[in-house]
Amino acid sequence: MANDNTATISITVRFFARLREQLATESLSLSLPSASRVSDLIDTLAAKGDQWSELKGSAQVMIAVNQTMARASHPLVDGDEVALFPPVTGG
Amino acid sequence: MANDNTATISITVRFFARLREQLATESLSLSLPSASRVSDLIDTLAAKGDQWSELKGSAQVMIAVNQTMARASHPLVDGDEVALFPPVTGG
Amino acid sequence: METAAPTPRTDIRIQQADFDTGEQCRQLRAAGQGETGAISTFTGLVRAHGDRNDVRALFLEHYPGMTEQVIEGLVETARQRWQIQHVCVIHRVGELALGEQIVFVGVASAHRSDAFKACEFLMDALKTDAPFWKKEIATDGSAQWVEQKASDREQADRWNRQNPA
Amino acid sequence: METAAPTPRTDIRIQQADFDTGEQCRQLRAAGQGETGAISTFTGLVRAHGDRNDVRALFLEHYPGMTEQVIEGLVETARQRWQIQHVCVIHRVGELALGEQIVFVGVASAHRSDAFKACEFLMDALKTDAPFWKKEIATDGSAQWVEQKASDREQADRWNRQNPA
Repeated sequence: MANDNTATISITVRFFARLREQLATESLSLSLPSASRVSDLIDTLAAKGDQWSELKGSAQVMIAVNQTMARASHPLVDGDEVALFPPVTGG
Repeated sequence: MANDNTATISITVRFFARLREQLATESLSLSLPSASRVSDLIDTLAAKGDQWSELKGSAQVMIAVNQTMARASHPLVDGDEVALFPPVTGG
Repeated sequence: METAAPTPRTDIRIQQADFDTGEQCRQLRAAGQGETGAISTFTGLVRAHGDRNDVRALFLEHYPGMTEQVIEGLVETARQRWQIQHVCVIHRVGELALGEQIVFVGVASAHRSDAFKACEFLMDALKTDAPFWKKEIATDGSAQWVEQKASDREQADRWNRQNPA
Repeated sequence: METAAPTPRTDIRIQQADFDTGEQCRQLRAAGQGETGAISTFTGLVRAHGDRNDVRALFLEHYPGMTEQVIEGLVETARQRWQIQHVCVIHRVGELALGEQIVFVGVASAHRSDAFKACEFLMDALKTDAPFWKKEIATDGSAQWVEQKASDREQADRWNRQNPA
């Protein structure tokens, strides 16, 4: 199936802080079409409805891909870890 | 003798750091005509000759009167404590 | 004129346990081997006034793995901008009561200006770049996630507008 | 929104004895009573490179009485410019070996920016305004009074050109 348009990639998604609590989810696994971007992943999650829909288009949702800050346009590959969380407030 | 033009004032002079070492003097007492200024005190000391003459007109001599930084034009009164020292280098 | 400073070490710790600022200072100092002239430290404490005025504790969450990576990157940036030697960053997580220590940044340098600037830069950057989140627990037991402050962003952005001097 | 901070205390000590930075931090923190969010400290150490590159010790002289008065004035100035709480300034005198602690400035505040600025201001001002003089003792036993640096004057003058923000 590699290099096939119909191939899928498996992504781990993690949630932190307020998002983790609102979604009542610490992490989940998701299959997406290959060549998906973070924005596609967020669309897929938002389609679950209820609180999930708030993930979409919110300036309050920060993105990290493999533990590095990323934009919604960031392309995903199989095995990526995507984290979604509110703006940080440490220190 | 108070308020008399011929009255004198007694001044304690203290030296610190490089000045104390160069002049081999930690402190001394000096009688000056009343209405003297710090500059008069320095002139009197400088008249002692040798190293003392270097006190005069040196940007490297800082002045404190009664433990507060002062200028050479500062007027002196009986009992004042004048300190002469190099620019400070603490911290 | 200056000989090489000792090999710089970076000590980054994310932990629930409290820390001893005196011990951190001793380590920063001992490592200096006569080349360190200045140690600047910052300690952040839980205070009663946050988004609410009756905070009795904080709960701190972080993103293990990413946190350490981000802080290493921030220290690397500081090393490129200032002449600094040993650096220590400790950030606590979990529940912390009023008055407890939250975060410690210690920077050793030959000169005080570099130590001060690097320490303040690291604190400002920690506030906006490191994946930590604070929840305030009030005296009535209610809890609420802290919102990021615009002032913290501005404070951190200052460093991008400044020359590295 | 902010309630009154605890009555600010200023602790100024000129001494030959060493000091414990951890103990100073504990005192600054304990005094905060939940109102202190930030403690900025600076520690100055004897380093090998001064006017000479083979310094093995410093001898520090001061002007007893005037020193304390000047430092109190500097702390007062800092209190007028920034919102700070407890302040501790310790300056050692006498002979201090390589690596030893010379000076400590610790500032507590509700907010980190005030703590950092006041601490750096106090260190800069100590260097140019407080009557301390350093003599460097080299490895060959020769000794020489340190000259005041133009850079220290410029560093201190910065604070006069800045807005109190």
